Amino acid sequence: MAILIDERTRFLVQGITGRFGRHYAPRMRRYGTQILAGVSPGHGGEIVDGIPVYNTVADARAHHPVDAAIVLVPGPAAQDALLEAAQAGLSPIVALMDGMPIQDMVWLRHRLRHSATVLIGPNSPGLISPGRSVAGFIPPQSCCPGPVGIVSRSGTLTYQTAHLLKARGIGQSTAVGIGGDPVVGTSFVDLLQRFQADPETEAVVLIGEVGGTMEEEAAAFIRAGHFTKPVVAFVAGRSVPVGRRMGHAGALVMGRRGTHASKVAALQEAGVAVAALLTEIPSLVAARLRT
Amino acid sequence: MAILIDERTRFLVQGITGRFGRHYAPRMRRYGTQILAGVSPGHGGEIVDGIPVYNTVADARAHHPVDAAIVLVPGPAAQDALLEAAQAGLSPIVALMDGMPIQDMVWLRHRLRHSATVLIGPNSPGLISPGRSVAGFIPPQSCCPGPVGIVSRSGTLTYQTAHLLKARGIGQSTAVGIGGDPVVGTSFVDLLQRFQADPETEAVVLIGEVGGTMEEEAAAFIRAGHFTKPVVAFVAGRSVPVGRRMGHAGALVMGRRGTHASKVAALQEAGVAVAALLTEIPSLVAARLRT
Amino acid sequence: MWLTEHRAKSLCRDHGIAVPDGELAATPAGAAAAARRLGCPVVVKAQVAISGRGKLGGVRRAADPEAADQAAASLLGTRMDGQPVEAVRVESYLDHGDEFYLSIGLDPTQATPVALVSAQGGAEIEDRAGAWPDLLARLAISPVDGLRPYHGWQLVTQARIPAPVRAGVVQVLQAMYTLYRDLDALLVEINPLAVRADGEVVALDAKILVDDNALYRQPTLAQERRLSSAERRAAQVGIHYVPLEGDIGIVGTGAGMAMANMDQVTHFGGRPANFMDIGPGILRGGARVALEILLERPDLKAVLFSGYTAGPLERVARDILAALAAHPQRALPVVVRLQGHQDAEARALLAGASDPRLHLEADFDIAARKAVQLAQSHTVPPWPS
Amino acid sequence: MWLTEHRAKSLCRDHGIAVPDGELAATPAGAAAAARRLGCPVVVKAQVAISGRGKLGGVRRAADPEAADQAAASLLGTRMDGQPVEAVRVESYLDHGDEFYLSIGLDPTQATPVALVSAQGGAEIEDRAGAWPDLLARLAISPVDGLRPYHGWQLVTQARIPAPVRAGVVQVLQAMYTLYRDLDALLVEINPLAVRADGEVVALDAKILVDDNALYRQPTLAQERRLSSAERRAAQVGIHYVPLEGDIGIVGTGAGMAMANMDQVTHFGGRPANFMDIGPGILRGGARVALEILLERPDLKAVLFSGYTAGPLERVARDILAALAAHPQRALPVVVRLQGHQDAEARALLAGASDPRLHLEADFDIAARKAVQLAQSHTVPPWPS
Repeated sequence: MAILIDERTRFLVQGITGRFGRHYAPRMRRYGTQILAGVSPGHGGEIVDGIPVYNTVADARAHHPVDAAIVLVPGPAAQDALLEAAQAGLSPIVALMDGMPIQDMVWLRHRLRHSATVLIGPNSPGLISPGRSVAGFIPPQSCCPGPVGIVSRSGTLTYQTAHLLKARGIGQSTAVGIGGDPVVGTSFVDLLQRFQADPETEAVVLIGEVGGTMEEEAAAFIRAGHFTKPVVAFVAGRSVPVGRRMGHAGALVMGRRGTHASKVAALQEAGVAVAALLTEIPSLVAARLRT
Repeated sequence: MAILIDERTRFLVQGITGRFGRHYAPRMRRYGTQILAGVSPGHGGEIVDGIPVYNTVADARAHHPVDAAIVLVPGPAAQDALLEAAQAGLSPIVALMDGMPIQDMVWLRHRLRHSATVLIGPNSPGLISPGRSVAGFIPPQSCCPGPVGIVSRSGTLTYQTAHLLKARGIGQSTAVGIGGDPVVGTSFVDLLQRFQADPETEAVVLIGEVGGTMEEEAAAFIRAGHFTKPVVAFVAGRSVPVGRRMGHAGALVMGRRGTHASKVAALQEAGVAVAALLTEIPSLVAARLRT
Repeated sequence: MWLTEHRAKSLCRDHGIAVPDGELAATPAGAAAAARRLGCPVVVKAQVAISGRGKLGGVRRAADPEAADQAAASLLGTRMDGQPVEAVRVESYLDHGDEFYLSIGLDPTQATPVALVSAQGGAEIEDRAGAWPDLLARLAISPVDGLRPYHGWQLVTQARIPAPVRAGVVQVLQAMYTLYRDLDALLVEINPLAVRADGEVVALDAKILVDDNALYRQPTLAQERRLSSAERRAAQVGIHYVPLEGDIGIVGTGAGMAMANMDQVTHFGGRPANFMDIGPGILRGGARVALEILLERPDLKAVLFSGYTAGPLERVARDILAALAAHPQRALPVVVRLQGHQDAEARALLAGASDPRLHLEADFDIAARKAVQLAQSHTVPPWPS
Repeated sequence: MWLTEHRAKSLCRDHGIAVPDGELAATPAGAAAAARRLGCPVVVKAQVAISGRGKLGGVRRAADPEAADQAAASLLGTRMDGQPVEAVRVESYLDHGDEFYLSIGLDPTQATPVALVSAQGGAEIEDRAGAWPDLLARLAISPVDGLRPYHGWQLVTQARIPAPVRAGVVQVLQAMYTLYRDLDALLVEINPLAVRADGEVVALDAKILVDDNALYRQPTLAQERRLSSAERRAAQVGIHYVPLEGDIGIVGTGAGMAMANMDQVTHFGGRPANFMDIGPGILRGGARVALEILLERPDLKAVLFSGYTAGPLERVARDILAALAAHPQRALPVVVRLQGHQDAEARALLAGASDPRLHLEADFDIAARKAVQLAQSHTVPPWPS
């Protein structure tokens, strides 16, 4: 089954005439991703790699039965593009670019909080359901179909992990890079819920990072019994000096959460196997898969 | 039954320490309206006519089981006060003061569009369920209990009409002044729906004004069969020179609606008896009441 | 509050919308000097907030400064549709091709801002849009989201604005929405937005209506507001006065009551001289100021002061007596009907004053009819000028 | 980007929050002159964006201009917590009573701004709030609604701010939210907000953190940003460089990969000299600038360039060769591991260059271990200064 996207998902690409759009759109299509249309204001009528370009999402939707969006517009224009896609009812919306102002994203999350839209990112490498569809920067050759779901806050580590698993002969159901920004549209917990419901997924690899509390929330979710499949985790940034802390608000808001140690401890208390090095992940996964 | 408010409705009054609050709060209480608390930021701890005053709605609610709000703060502070009441879950919220910037109200209507809050006004005289409860400026002695609902865009004409009916021996179930501003929280149609469902109401008097399209919408609602009780209407402003029209947007947005003639014609086509003078209303109503 | 075209255009330019260069002139010589500075041909435009100004002759083309002088002379000091022409805008005449219609306004039915765009602008937009509704692209704007660039692109695509100028029109729409929001406007209209040979889009006319309720947070605009001294006195005590051309003065408690009074006076054959809403009578001195403004109008033959309120009618009655006492020479009949809170006390106070100008009535209709009768039988005495 | 206290306070004052009078001084003499102008006693405060500045001696009281001169002399030119002290703020010392804590910050867990208020402010707020959570009033703010006056009143009521100063604190909270929103801030913190004898509330310290992603729309602040030339070069090509104190340079494709590289180097006994994220390798010249910045650092003993990307690795390889070619004298070993799109072509290009400094590896772990080994066996040759 995979989660979120498969070979039937029909995408449009916002920002298709930019450098990233022109580089990635053809590569995704070649893998099999259904990209029916592109959107770039002022470029309506152009063609990119055989894909027709429109000025607005509304115009593209009037001509093509698209379900989902891949968003490759730069950070300053990201809120507009994501709102446009959400208002057109597209889902999932995969926001790949970095540089989106954090308040723009906070506003957008609030704005869409009662909406059914699934927003991945921003600053995400995208996601892949191997053998079916890729939306974003993940190199498809790093992956192969199989029973392991990947959720990751890091872009490159998403496919580095897939690559390590593939080298060990372990394929993936879906690999999702949720995005490296402090506020993103979809959390680890959101994706664990989907992987729990996906019969094809037998285990999940979770790649966290220092900062924020998303790993602690995932640990609490697992500990509460809402996710029952094996989880292997890695938390990047053990050697990263704690960001220069100034002011008291951070500590008052976050309490003792957010550090490498707090995340590893919370995950371990939830029964998650935490790898010290990324390269340890495949054997930890292999030991936990049904054979 | 009456609609919206009755003897069990428990109010707080926002702006109770202002001139309007001090004048009207005691009068409403004397009529029997349950006013449990007042709110005026910076006046927490004071007492107005035996009513304890708090700094915030949240604080008042923490001490008293209030359901509904009467809002007597001036226009510039109205959006804050109405949002505060709505976020506290109060309903109905009766906004009495004029001078609220129209964009503030447009924003608020949009903000509350998925909320169950009933917002009457702004620039409303309030409403009365005679013999039970009054919220606002309507002089209770103008009314008496009975089978006729009143909905009015004009404040004074609400009670002038009630007074004329009372002189004829016809009482009211509930009389509601929806407010004289171009954008208000509750429309004629909203109230017709409530009067339709109210077994005590046998007929409705609708007092319109030139401008806007609310009378035309009410006419369409009645014509479509959604309101089946007798309606008598009066549209004020026949002699008012059409406001200086400038620009084309008004005509492009409104089409041919909004004039005295268009409103009277629409209502008459819906089977509504339209009075040429306010004083004709009682006999038109009397002729249509079940005897 | 309507802004003048000149003010609206300077705001447009501040927000990045191109407008023709132009200057305000209050004298023919000033218009000629402006034409010299701007370079001819110029257009001389009466600065009055009326509709159909062009058809009424309020816009004149001038080939040289002398023609500008003459055009200004023929406009300044006249009245157009009742409005005095106190200034003209002299602006460069621009050659252009297509004319578009753009507006951001309030749709009271949907309680939302609405953007309208047509590729066929100009004075006949209403008729054309009536005949061919497809010419008009229309989009409701969420006040929370605002008008985004993609909304602009939707509008220009739907309105079939020619592709080469779409990006420019989208920018104008965004600037218009910013004006609409930041000025607390009820309407921002550009008609026409003209396309020049180089593809630049220029606003040849601009109309902006600002919400009076929001003027407290638009101090610059509020200062520029032009009110008569009577309107200003009324506004200062929080009452609403609009002078009209009849001879029966009207005071009502609330806008609806004021309108109903006007309707009744008209119904019985009289002509209302104004709209006056004093609210529920809570405002100290409001009733007094209202009546004094009417007593000071030499053209009135009667006043109908008719209201119903839960406000303090005793104070209203005292206000009425104070106004009459302040104008002992003014032999103007004043019909008073007061109902509501303290109406017995108020009537007693008024009756006790024994002022022959006062006519107390209890019935809504009879009071109006009485005012009409008094006006018809009344000869206006000479008014000390 | 952290604003200096001086900048933060001038923004506070612009938004109506009272702050002590103060001046920036870059020399002891300047500090003394400022003290003379302000009137003594004054406080001399090191302008460094660190926590616990007071405990580290960065805040000195001076009874007269000479003491201010000495305090500035003892601070300027030193480093506090790694940060150079380049300026001091000299400000009037204010007698005061209560000290409150106020902040508007981002709660990343709830993805919402959050306001915090405590009647017990000061440097120990964290410990106190840990021990007595009731001391801290907390309210999530909707970014659509903003922080309204009633939110402020809820906070001051819950935090038991004394009644006489509540209205003043509510005003400060609203100004702080305006700053937070309009500056694209991630944190606006005032600690302490002090109460003077007359009831006025004054911000004695202010910290503001601005979102780097939003600096494009904060041009004034962006201009004031202080970056080293290397950080500036990196930012210009859109890559992210943070220098650290180790000796192994790190380049990663993406922030997570850069962090994982640092973790591995640490794991195998090395010390990362930096964080460097070049993204997926799409940005022209990004890899070249990244490597050149590291080649130009005289303190490095090895570089680990390790990445995985669907970007064009051929171009990345050419960038690596160009960087090495531009620094032919720099005998720094560079371990390269590249996986992903075009990795075979990239490896062939690099191998073909036969640069003895280049060490190609295919395995993630082995590459990191190799970099550590090379750094340990490496003697840094003299660097032409």
